[in-house]
Amino acid sequence: MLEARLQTAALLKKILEAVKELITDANFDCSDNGIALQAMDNSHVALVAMLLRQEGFEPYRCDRTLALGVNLVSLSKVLRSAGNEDIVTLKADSSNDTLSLTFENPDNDRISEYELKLMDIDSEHLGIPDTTYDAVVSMSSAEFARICRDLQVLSDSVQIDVTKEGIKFAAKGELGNGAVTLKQAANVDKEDESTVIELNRNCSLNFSLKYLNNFTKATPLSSRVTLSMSSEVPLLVEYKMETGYIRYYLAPKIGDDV
Amino acid sequence: MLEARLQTAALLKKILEAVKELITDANFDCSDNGIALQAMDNSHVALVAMLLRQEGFEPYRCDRTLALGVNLVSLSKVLRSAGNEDIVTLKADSSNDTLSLTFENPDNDRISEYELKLMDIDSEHLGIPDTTYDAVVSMSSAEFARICRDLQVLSDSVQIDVTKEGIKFAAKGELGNGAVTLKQAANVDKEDESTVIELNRNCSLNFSLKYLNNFTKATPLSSRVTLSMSSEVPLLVEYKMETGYIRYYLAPKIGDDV
Amino acid sequence: MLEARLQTAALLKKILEAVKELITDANFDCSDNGIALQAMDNSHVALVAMLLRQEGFEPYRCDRTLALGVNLVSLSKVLRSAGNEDIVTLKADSSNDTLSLTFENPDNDRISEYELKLMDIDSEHLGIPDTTYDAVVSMSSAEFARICRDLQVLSDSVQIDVTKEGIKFAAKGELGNGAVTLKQAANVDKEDESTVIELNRNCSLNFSLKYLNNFTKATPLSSRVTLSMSSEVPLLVEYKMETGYIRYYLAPKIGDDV
Amino acid sequence: YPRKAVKKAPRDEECAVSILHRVWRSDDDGGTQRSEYLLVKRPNQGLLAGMWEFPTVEQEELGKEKAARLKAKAADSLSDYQHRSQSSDSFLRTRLGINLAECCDSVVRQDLGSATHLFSHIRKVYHAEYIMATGWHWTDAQWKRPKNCPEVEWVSEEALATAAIPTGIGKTFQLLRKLRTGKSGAKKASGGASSSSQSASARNARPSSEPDKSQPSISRFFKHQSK
Amino acid sequence: YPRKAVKKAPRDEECAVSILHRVWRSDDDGGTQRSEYLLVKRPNQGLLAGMWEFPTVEQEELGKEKAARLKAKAADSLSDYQHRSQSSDSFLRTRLGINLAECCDSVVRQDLGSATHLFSHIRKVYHAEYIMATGWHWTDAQWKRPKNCPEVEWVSEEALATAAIPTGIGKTFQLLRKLRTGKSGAKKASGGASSSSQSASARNARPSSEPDKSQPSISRFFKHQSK
Amino acid sequence: YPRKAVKKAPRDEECAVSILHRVWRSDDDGGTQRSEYLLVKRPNQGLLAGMWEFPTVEQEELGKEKAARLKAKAADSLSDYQHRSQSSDSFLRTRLGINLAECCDSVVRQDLGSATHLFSHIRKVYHAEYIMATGWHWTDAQWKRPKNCPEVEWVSEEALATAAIPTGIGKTFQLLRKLRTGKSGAKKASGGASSSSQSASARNARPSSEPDKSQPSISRFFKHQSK
Repeated sequence: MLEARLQTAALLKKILEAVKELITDANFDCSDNGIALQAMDNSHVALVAMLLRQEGFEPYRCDRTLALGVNLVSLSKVLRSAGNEDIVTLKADSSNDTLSLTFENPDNDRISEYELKLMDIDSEHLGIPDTTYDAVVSMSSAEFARICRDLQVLSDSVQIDVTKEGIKFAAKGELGNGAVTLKQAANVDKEDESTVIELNRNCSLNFSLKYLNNFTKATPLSSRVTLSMSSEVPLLVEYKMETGYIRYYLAPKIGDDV
Repeated sequence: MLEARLQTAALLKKILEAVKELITDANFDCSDNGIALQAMDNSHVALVAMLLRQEGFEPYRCDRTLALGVNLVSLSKVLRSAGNEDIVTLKADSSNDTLSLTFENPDNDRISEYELKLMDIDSEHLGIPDTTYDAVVSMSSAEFARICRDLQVLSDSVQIDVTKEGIKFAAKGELGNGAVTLKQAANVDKEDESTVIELNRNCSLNFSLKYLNNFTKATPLSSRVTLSMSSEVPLLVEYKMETGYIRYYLAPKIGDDV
Repeated sequence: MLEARLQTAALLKKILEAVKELITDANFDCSDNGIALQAMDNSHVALVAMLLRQEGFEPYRCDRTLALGVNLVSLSKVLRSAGNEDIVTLKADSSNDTLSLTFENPDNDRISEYELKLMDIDSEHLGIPDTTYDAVVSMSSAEFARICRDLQVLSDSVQIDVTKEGIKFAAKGELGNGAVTLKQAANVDKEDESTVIELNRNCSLNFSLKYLNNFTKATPLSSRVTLSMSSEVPLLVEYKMETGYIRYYLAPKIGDDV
Repeated sequence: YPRKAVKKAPRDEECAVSILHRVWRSDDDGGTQRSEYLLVKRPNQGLLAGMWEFPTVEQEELGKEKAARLKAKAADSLSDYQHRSQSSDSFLRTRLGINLAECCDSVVRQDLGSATHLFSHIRKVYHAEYIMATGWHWTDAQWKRPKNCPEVEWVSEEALATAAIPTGIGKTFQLLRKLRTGKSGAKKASGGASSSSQSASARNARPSSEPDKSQPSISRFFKHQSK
Repeated sequence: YPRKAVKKAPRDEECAVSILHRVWRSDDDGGTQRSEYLLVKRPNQGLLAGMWEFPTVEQEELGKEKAARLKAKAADSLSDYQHRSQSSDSFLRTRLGINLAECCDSVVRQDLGSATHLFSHIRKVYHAEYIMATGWHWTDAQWKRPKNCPEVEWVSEEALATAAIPTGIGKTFQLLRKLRTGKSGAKKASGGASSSSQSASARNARPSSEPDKSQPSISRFFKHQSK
Repeated sequence: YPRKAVKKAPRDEECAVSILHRVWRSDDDGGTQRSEYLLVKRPNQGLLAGMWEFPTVEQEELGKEKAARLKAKAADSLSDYQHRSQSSDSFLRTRLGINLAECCDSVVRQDLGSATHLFSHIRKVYHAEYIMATGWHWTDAQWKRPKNCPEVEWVSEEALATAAIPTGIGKTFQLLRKLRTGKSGAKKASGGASSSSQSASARNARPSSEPDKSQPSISRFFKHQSK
């Protein structure tokens, strides 16, 4: 049996926005650690891994592990009716096939209760090995979203080059070429906007802009994003939350038509 | 002959927004009391009754009753060109087949004059009997709009239950179930948001959410809405304005598929 | 070889918005005077002439005249990725078939570089004779935009009448008629909003609202617009910028169906 | 508003409309293809007197036929579309003298869904069927019209636009247009007798003007009032 | 800008384009259905020399024919589409030797509306007609071409995509594509001689590229300038 | 997450699906037009055992045929659609005993593009072809089925909706529906053997579900894990 109470619905709403375009159905795996989700997108190209640690809830109770199969579009529709400041309580039971959501407004004179039907989802976990990446770039998540959006005008794919001077995003297409370079900067005043690079080796890799743009739906969850890269290994795009994270994995593109 | 001068165009614009999706053509019935409109929607399911009392105009002159047949979409288009702060003057004449609208800006250096063609509309008045309702609920109009919008995700119809504790809106559908409960509350600080219930008898009735959502187009006209219910009698949804009202009537749904 | 540096990308973005719906491809004619553009719209009905004088750039260098054939939709897409406050540098070379655009943010830690492919455009210049107009009306550009938008609801064309009292825009259509009159006004407090008329002779001319509405895409470039009219001569609609202008020319409509 | 004497609430009525479209190659005109629609004139009295319409089986007739058929062979499995289609057949044959099996080379029939029109006291549902008869070869002489046959006329699509056709009937032709331009999701050709409006795709395709039976009209509660 | 010597304002020109589409069952290929379009080669001199196009009746010819016809039988009731359609018939017969009444089993003709293309000094309006000839049975031998017949070729739809067809003519084929995919509101099949572009539906369907006669071009006022 | 034993990454598989649609005029039913689709029953073992599907040539078979044909006449110019179309022909003839040149009056074939379905370890691409056989005249007796012929059945479009058809195959029928309702930009009828999926229009029309070969699946990098 699961019972988990979250102080603000806004967090849950943002998480759903961050995953629902990539994934339509997924299991929320509940254990005494917290609530986790891992799923590939429908075309098996990208992987999303989300974790909300139990510390983020108050109270949190989960006496045995539960896999709650949820249609994310439906959940997102239901969450749209929660106020950002509402307190959310999630309840589920292995004997039952629904997820119960209760939203209480701060004044406590409005209670919404939803029962969402669950599904049996036969999903497979992928094992994600620990990797030491050649380059780890921490940057403004809004800046990353903007670059991915801007370059999509030119091409379906972007080449990311990391050196110790900075990170460069380049795209080539029929209109012409474009490149955005962020300098490794100690913009002391605006910590949220600075670009910080940890580098073992220079990197130059190609990625699908369509997927990267999808990942940036997580931008509202964190002002910072981390890109971790090595050649021939999937890119890790991570948005950290106070008590958890959303991680996206995407393999580099291969071949001539990059 | 009608001549009616309204201090702000905003009021007229909001009224049009409140009715033009339900009704395409209607008679504005002008008399020495003021300007009234009564019409069923195209499918004869809902009834709208609007009144603007002559006290709301300065000056107001109407020496004999006039029925001005107006295409509401056209009128709404013309009103879109009035500034919210403009002074509006309506003029019509039984000898003429146009409605004249003049918009003057507060600085008085911009005058717009429109002549809108009128139509012959052969509408029938329905007699609305005085009813003592089992339950009359006064609540925030924004809250009512939000609930109707949220529950539409789940179903086409909503069950409204009123007890002395509060009012509950419930919907059942393929995704699952949902219910929003507002407690009868003396939220003294925020009078606009409190829910006040006058109850003769508990009520439990089903209504079409599509129509209720249409009624909530009147939300900008008033911060409060009143729902008046008795079983087997049409629901009255009323938005009061300073010198008039908009009332919507909708019969409860019947039968199994509620 | 051209090298031109502009302090804010916003100006260039606004210029593109002002012309890209009328014209899809055009030559930017670069000389030591600055950068000019002249083109008819695709249906040869309207003419656009734009000038950015060299004083607007710092530095500006253009040692020989260059005609840069640009697809304006592509350029506009690329400009969308510049921040409004970014410094823009344009570079081109007669030996090369690309236009280079560099955007630097004010903090100087983000550089975007685009290479836009150029085209050969075989455009013809029209000679625009100097004309002494019967009426020259200077008015708020936002007001002009609003009037054109409002009247389009009624008709495809507008009749503009200028007398020394004021300027009147009138339209007739199936819904009815409409007219907006602006009084020649010494609204001393709000200079930007006043209407100033220089009149040699009263004017009454008909124009296509579709084109006028297109011209008002230039509204963000200037708070004022000037309409210059004589009978049987194209209307001149001019938006002045600090170091240049955008001028639109449109012939009056003729015949019965005005 | 004072309450006034009782008027009846609008009643529902259904009918079956056949848009019969003949296509053939004329001999006297260089052999180009010709295309016409059949119109029938309404009686000179009653509702919509003297107007032209597509062949229409009214509710009363539809009901009788159904009852007869049900009695004859317990055909409760007949879908509504099938039933209407057979009633239209019988109307064309007995009232107008048109035998679809003889007059042309081939026939394609298609359920067009329904259109609703509100008269002051009737909510009328027009169920429309499109009948395309290609290779029409009957001459006017071959067409034996029965005694009580109403006035009929074959008209071009252009002429339809200007004919005095009641609004409700006109809407059924809009259904055909929609189908042709592919703008609506209306279901596509479903061959002859095997078609059934019960299939999943048909359900989605039903025009949204289909009335919701669980929602009563407000005019059942409030009474019409003389002004 | 100094003013320079006068050039003429763009003049309007109209022409009638026939997209002739033959469909038949080939004997030598397992009897599968074949489908081809007729292209005609332009003369080797003049505008667009040597390019391929659909059979086109130019304005001059159109005008002559109309005048002749008007004289012959006061046919002022002939609609523009009918007129163009007959001119195209006559062009196919006398210039190319194609008699639509003989070469195939059936013909469907359809007004496709018009497309406009701007040349530097001509604003040319292409009125297009789609002529589908099914059951084409003429062999190459049966097709007697007149002496002055231009080069002609039947090509598949795929080949059309790569043929050297002038832009303006290409736009007429786009009209056909639009009609087929149902994306435009262009009017649907209106049989042969009875069709008229004056009907209400046709008026709405007219492509918006139709020039507005009351709006003069700016180039009538400002003069072209040598650079 | 600890890493576990290796599973294979999803493999790609292609197949050719033929939607064979026969249309004819029945003698025993007043001559109304009938319309049916051919379904074939899968073997009683293996993936999707016992389900019904449209006639399908699996990848293995497609590959063999192509190799044979390439060897025979260096036909490297055969486009993919042509190749699949011929394989389907051969499948219908040798496996089901259906000779399209004999069974009906005329055949129209059309490339419908492709649909993709993801099984747990296979990404399967269904290339679909629509084969409309009009004037079908074979009786059941005339249809000589070969010895190893699977169970077959002709069903109406309505029956298709309720048949136990695997999702992937069902998607190919959706392609046909889309084409008919004109909602997609899918390419239109391109006659028989001359059609080629290499034309410009065809390229745009290819459904976006076409997999991007340069983008590897994430499951090639991370290993499946037993839970």
